[in-house]
Amino acid sequence: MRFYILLSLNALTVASLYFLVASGFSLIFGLLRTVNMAHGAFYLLGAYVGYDIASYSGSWVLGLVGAAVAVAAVGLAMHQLLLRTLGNDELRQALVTIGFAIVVGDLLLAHYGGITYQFTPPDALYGTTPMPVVKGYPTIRIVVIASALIIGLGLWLLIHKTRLGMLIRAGVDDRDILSAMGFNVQRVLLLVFALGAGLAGLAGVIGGSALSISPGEDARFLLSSLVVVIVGGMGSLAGAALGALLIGFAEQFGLAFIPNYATLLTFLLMIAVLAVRPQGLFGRG
Amino acid sequence: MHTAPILRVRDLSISFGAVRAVDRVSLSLEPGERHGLLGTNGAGKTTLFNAISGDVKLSEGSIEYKGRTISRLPIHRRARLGIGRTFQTTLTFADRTVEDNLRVAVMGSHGPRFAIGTWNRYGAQVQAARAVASRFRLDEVMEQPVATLSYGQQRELEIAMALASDPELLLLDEPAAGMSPQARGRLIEVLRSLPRSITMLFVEHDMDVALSLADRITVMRDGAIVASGTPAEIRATPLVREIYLGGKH
Amino acid sequence: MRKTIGTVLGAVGVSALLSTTALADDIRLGALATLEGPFAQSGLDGLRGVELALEKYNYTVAGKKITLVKESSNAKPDVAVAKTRKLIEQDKADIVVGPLSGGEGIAVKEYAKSVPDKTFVNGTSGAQDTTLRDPAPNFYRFTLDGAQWQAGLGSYAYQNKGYRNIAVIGEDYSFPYAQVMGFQAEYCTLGGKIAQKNWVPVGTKDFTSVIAKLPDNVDAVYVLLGGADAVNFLTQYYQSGGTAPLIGSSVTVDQTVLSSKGPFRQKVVGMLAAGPVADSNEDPKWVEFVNAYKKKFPDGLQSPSLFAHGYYVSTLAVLQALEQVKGDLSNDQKTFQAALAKTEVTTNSPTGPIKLDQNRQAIADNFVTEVAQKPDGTYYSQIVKVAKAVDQTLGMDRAKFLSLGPASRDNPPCN
Amino acid sequence: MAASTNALVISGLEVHRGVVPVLHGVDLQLDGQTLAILGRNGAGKTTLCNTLLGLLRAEKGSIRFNGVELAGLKPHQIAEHGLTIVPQGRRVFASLTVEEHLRLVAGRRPGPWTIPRIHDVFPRLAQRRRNHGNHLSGGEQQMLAIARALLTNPKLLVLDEPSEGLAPKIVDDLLDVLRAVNMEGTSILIVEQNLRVGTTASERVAIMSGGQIALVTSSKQLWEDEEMQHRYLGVSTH
Amino acid sequence: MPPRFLVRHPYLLLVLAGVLFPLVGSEFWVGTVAARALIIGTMALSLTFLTSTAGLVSFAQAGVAGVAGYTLALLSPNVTGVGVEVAWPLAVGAALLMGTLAGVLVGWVSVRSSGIYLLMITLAMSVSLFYLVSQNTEVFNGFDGINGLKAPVVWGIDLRAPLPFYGMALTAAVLSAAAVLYLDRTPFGSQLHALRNAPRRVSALGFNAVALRIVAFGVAGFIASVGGVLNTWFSGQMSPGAVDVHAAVNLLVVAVLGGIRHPLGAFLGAITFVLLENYAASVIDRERFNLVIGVVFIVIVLFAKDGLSGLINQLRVHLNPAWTGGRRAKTRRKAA
Repeated sequence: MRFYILLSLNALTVASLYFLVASGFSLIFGLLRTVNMAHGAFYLLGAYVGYDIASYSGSWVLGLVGAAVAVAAVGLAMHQLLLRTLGNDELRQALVTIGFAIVVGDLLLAHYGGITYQFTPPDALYGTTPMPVVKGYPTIRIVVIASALIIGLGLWLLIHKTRLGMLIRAGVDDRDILSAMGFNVQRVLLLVFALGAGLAGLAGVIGGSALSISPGEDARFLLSSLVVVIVGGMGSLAGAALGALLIGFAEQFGLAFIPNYATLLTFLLMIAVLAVRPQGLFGRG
Repeated sequence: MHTAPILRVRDLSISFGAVRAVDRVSLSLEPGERHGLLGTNGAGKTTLFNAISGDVKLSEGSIEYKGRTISRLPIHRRARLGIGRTFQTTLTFADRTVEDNLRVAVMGSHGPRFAIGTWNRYGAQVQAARAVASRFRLDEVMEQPVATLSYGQQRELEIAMALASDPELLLLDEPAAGMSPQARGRLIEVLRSLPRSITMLFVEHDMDVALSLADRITVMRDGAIVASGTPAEIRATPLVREIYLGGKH
Repeated sequence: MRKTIGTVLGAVGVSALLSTTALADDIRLGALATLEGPFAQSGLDGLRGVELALEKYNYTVAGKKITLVKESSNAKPDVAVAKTRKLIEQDKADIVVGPLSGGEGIAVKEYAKSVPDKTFVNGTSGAQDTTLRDPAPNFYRFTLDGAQWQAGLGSYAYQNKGYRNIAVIGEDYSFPYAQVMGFQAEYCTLGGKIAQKNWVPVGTKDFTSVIAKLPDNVDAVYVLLGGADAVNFLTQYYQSGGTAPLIGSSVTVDQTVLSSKGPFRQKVVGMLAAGPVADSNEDPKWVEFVNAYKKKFPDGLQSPSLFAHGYYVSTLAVLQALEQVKGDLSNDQKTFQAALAKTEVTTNSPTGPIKLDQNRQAIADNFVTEVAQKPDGTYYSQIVKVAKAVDQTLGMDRAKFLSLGPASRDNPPCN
Repeated sequence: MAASTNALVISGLEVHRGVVPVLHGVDLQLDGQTLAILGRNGAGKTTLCNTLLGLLRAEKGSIRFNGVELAGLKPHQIAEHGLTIVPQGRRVFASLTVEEHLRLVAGRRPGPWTIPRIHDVFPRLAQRRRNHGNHLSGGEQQMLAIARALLTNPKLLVLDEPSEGLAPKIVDDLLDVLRAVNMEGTSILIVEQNLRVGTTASERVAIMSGGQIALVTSSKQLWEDEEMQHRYLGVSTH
Repeated sequence: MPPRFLVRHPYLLLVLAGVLFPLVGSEFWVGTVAARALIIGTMALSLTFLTSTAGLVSFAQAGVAGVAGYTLALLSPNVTGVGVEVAWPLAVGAALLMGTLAGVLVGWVSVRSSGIYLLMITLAMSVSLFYLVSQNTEVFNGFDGINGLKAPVVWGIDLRAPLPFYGMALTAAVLSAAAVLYLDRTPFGSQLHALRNAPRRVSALGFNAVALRIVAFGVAGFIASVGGVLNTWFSGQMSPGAVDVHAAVNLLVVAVLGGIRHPLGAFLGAITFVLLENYAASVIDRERFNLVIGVVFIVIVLFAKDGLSGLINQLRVHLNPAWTGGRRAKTRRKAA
C-alpha cells in the first residue's frame, strides 16, 4: 500500500515537472503554431541562470524569478531575430529552433562545463515533510507538485478569466479576424512567446532543485515536452496536464515494475495515441 | 427505355458535430444523365459531393453505384469503379508539367500504379493523356509547369484530369468557377461534347451554365433537397427564384 | 572564368589535403577523451593527466620532441573509433592514449587490431573485455578494469562493516555489471547476501520509485551510478528518508561528484566506496601528484579524479617505454611495444606499483575509501583499506574466472 | 445625412494570390453611404474585402480612407482608422463566449455602440450570453459577427456575404439594422451574391467581374434590368 | 566549354570527381572523411528522396538505418557474442530487408500525420528504437552495443581497407543516387510528386495514396539501410548511439544543409557536415563543433531556403542563364 502511494506521488511529481515544462511549449504552439524545438534549451538555460542568481544573491526565489525573466528575454530575442522572418513556414521554424537549441546547448556546456549543479533551496524545502501512511515525502517534491498546480491554475485563470486570455483564445481561433478587429496580434504573440519561454526557465529552476542540472537535460526535457503535448494535444492546457499525468504514471510505474523498458513504454504510448488520434487526446482535429 | 440508375443516394445525412450539413437527401441518376445541383453557399452541395466521392464519411443513409453499395469504400476504390471528380478550388500537381499531371491522371484508375519503367514504356497512357490535352487545347502547354498556366487553363486542366481517368460518373464541383465569360463558353462546349457514356453530376452557381447543360436539376437549401426537375420546371418554380435571387418583395 | 575558379578551388583543396602531413622526427601522441556531453568534465580531467605526465618529461624523450594532439569523443563507441582513426590517419599519431569509457574502449581495441604498427594505451575505459577476452596485441591498459576497481570493497563491507544483506541499484550496462562482479567476488564468497538488484536504464533521473522499492531490512545499499545520476540518486535517497548506509561504486562519490554543487554532499560523509585513487592518500608520490595538479590547474577539481590519474599513469608508461627504446618507433613499433609490455610504473606512480599481465592488463593497487569532510568544508575520500596488486582475475585461476562468463545483470549469481 | 464624410477611395488596386493576379486594377468610391458589391463566385469580392482590411497585401494601387492611405498598413492599424469587417462565414471565435466577444471589443473606441445597446438590438445574443461561438446557430453567429463589428464603432463597415445561409426573416432584420447604422454616420460596404439583398441594402451597386469593377449603377436600375443581371451576374429572373 | 554530354548530365562530373578523388586524397581523406561523407550522404538521401519527391519529412531515417545496422551486426561475426552468424551476403540481404520493412512500418504508423506532426511522430519512433536497443541486453546487448564487426573480404579484396571501402561506399552512394534520380522520371516518381502536390487529388484519381506513401517510406527505408550497412562496417560496431536523438537531428541537419528539395542535396550536406566536423574544430576550438554546426544551420535555414543545392542552382542560373534547364527553355520557344 505504502509503496503504491509512494509510486503515485512520484508519478505526480514527475508529471508536475513535465507539465511545467510542456505548458509553455504547448502555449507557444497553440497561438503561434511554432514547434519550438529550443524549449529544452530554454529549460536548461533557466536552470543555469537561476542557479547563478540564486548562489550570488543567496535567494532561491530570486533565482526562480530571475530565470523566468531572463529566459523570457532570450525567447523574445529568438522570436524577433529568427522566427519572425520565417512567416508561417512551420517546418523551417522548427528547423531554425533546432539550430538555436544546438547553439545554446553548446554555449552552456562551454560556460558551465560538464559537472552537475544542484540548487541549495531554502532549508524549509530541503528535507522531508511528514505524511500519513508513507511517513514522509521530500518537501521539494511537494513543492514541485504545488507549483504545477499553482502555475496550471494560474494559466487557466489567465486564459479563461482575463482580457489577455480572451485575446489569446481569440488569436488561436482566428488570428486574422482578431487583428482586423483592431488588436495588435503581433504583440500578443510576442507576449505569449515570452510567457512560454519564461515558463521553461521557471521549470528549469524547479526541476534543477528537485533533480539536478547537467548537460543533456535540454534534449531530455524537449523530448518529454514533445511526448506530453503530442499525447495530450498540441496547444491545449488540459491536454498538457493529461499528457503529463499519463507519461508520469507510465514512466514511474514502468520504472518500478519493468525498469528495463520504462522509457520505451512512454514512447509506445505516444505512438499508439498518434496512430489512432494524430491530433492528440485533447487536440482539435 | 428505362435502365437501372447508375447512382442512387438514399436518405443520406452528414453531420459535423451539431451541424447537419446534409439532411436526408435522396437522389438518383440515370446513365448518361447530366444532373445539376443548385443552391446557395452552405446549402450542402459540396458536402453531398464529397460524400459520393468518398471524401466525407456519411452519418446515415447509403450510396449505390451501378447497383453496388459503395458507402464504405475508400476514395480510390470508388475512383477505380469509375467515379471521377473535380474540385472547387483547383487541385492539380502545381509544380509538375501539364503532361505529367495528365499522364498520372490516366494511370490512376486503370494503372499501372507503382510503375517503375521509364515513360517510354507506357506509350498508351501517354497517348491517352495527349488526347485529353488536345480536347482542352492544353497540348500547347504540355511541358509547362501547371503553376505557370493562366487561371482558366488551370481550371480546364482540373477537368481534363478528371476526364483523363476515364470516368463513367463525373462529379464536377463548380467547374466554371472564376472563369472568364469566353473561357466559360469554351468549357461548356467541351462538357456538352462529351459522350453520353459519361454521366455527369455537377454543382454550379451560374444558373445559365447549369440550365443549359443539365437534363435535370436538383435544388438544395440548408442541407435538404427543396426542388427537383427539368430545367424548364426549375425555371418556373417560384421557390427556386426566391432561393437564388432572394425573390422580389 | 569558370576555369580560373576551378583552378583556385583545386589548389585550395590539394593544399588542405597535404597540409596535415606529419613533421619528420617528432613523436606524435594522440589523446582521446570525451569533451562533449555528460562526460565532458571527466574527459577534461583525463586530458589534464596527460598534460601533467608530458610536463614531467618536458615534452621530450631521448631528445625527441613529443607533440600532443587532442581529440574529443562523446562516449559513443562509433565516434570514439572515428576520432581514433582521425588521430592515426590524419594527425599521424604514433601512439594514442584513450579512450575514457567502457564501450569506447572495446571499440577502439577492435580498431587497434587493424593498425598493428601503432600503439594504443587505454585511458580510463574499464570494460573487462578490452583486455580479458580476445585482446589486441598492440592495446595496453595500465589502469584497472571495472571489476578490479572494486577490489577490497566486498570484504571490507562484510568484515569491517558487518553487512550481510544488501540491495543493489545500478545503471544497466556493462561497467556497473563488472563492478558488481568485482564486489561479489569477495562479498558473496564470504557469505554475504544480495536481497535485490535493480538495474535502471542509463539516463534515468528520477530514482524515487526504485528507492521506494528497496527493502527496509537491508544492511546497506550498493549504488552503481555516476555523475549527474549519482547526484540525483543521493539527493533523492536522503530526501526520501533513506537511512540504510550506502556503498558506492568507483564513480559514485569520486571527485567529479564530490565537486558537484549541491546540498546532497552533507549526507554522504562516511559513505564507503572503492577505486584506483583516494584523495587522502598519504603516499608522498600521490601528494606530489596532487600538488602538481593543483599548481598547473588551479581551476581543476579539488583533487585529481580517477580520470586524471588513469590518463596520467598511462601516459607515464608510454613515456617510460619511449625513454627505454630511446624514442625509436621503427620496425613497426615492435621494439617499443615489447618494451611497453614489460614496463612497470613504480617510482613514478602516485598509487603504488603498476605492472602488466600476459594480456597487457594492469596489476595494481586499489583503494577502499570513505567520504570525509575537511575543515575547509570540501569533501574527499579517505583510505580505509588498500587491496594490493589486484589482478584481472581477482585472484582466481584464469580459466575458472573466464568460465564465469561476462558479467551481466545477474551473472555471476551471489551464492 | 451622413454624406461627404467617411469617404473611401480605391484606385488601381492590384492583388495577387501567390503569383496569380486576382484583382487587376479595382477603382471604387464610397462616400458616406451604402454600396453593394455584387458578382459571381471568384470575381474577387472577398479578396477585395480582405485587402481593404489589410489581411492581404496590395501589389499596386491605393486605398484612401478620409484622406489617409491604408494600403501597406497592418490590419490593426487599419482598424484604428475606423474600418471593420463582418467576414464571410462569420468567423466568430469558437472558444469565446458571446459575452466575451462583446467585452473584448467594447469600449475601445468611443461611439454610439455599447453592450447594452447590442443586447437591445439583438436580444437573442443576450439570451445566449454564456454560449461559445461554435455553439450558436448560423443566424446567431451572424448576429454576433455584426455585433462584434459594431462595438468597434466603425466609420466604415464591410460586410462580406452577410445573408449567406440565413433565413429571409433574419435577412430582413439584418437589413433594418444596417439601415440604422448607416443613419448614424457609418459608411457601409456590403458584398453579396444575393441580388435582392444587395440591391435592398444599398442605393448604389458595383458589379465585380474578373477582378475588376465592371459597372456601377443604382440598385433600382439593376433590379429592374434583367438583361443587365443576366449579363453581369449570370443569373436571371425570367 | 565542357563536352556536351557532361553539360547534359552534370552529375557525371560528380561521379568522375568521386572516382578520381583517391588520386589526390590521403588515406585518411579517402577512407575516413570521404567514405563517411558518402555514408552519411546515402542515409540523408533517404530523407531528401522522401521530401523532394513525396513531400514527406522523417526524423526516423537514422533509426531505420539503425535497424539495418543491428540486423547486420546480429547476423555477422562479432566479439560481443550475440546473434547468429550467417554468410555475409545473407546478412547484408537481411539487413536491407529489415531496414526496408522498418521504413514501411514508419510509413504505416505515421500514415495519418503530415508536416510538423509527421516530423514528431517519426522522431518518437526513432527514440523508441533507441530505448529498445539500449534497454534490451539479451538481443541487442543494451547500452554497450555489438562490437567487432568487420566488412568482409571479397575475392581477396579486404573491404575494410580504406581504398576498397571507399570504392564500396562510392558505388553504393552512386547507385542509390542514380536510383533516386531514375525513379523521379518514372510513373511511380510522378505519382509521388503528385502525392506531394495534392494528396486529395491523388486519391480521387484512383491511387491508393496510403499505399503510395508507405511504398515511398519503404524505398527510403531501403536507401537508409544501404547507408546503415555501410555505417556499421565503417564504425566496426553498432550501438544505441547510432540511433539516438542526436543521430536523428544530425541527419536532418545534413539534409537541410544540402537542401532538402533536391535529392542530391544530401551529399552536399554530408560533405559540408563532415568537413565542418573535421575542420570547424580547428577554426575555433576543438570542442566547439556543435556551435559552428548550429550557427551554419541557422544561417542556411534563414537565408538559403533550399540549402546549398538551392544556392548552387541560383549560382548556375546567375553564371549561365542558358542552364536553367533545357526543358523550360524549350517550352518557352514552343509557346512563343
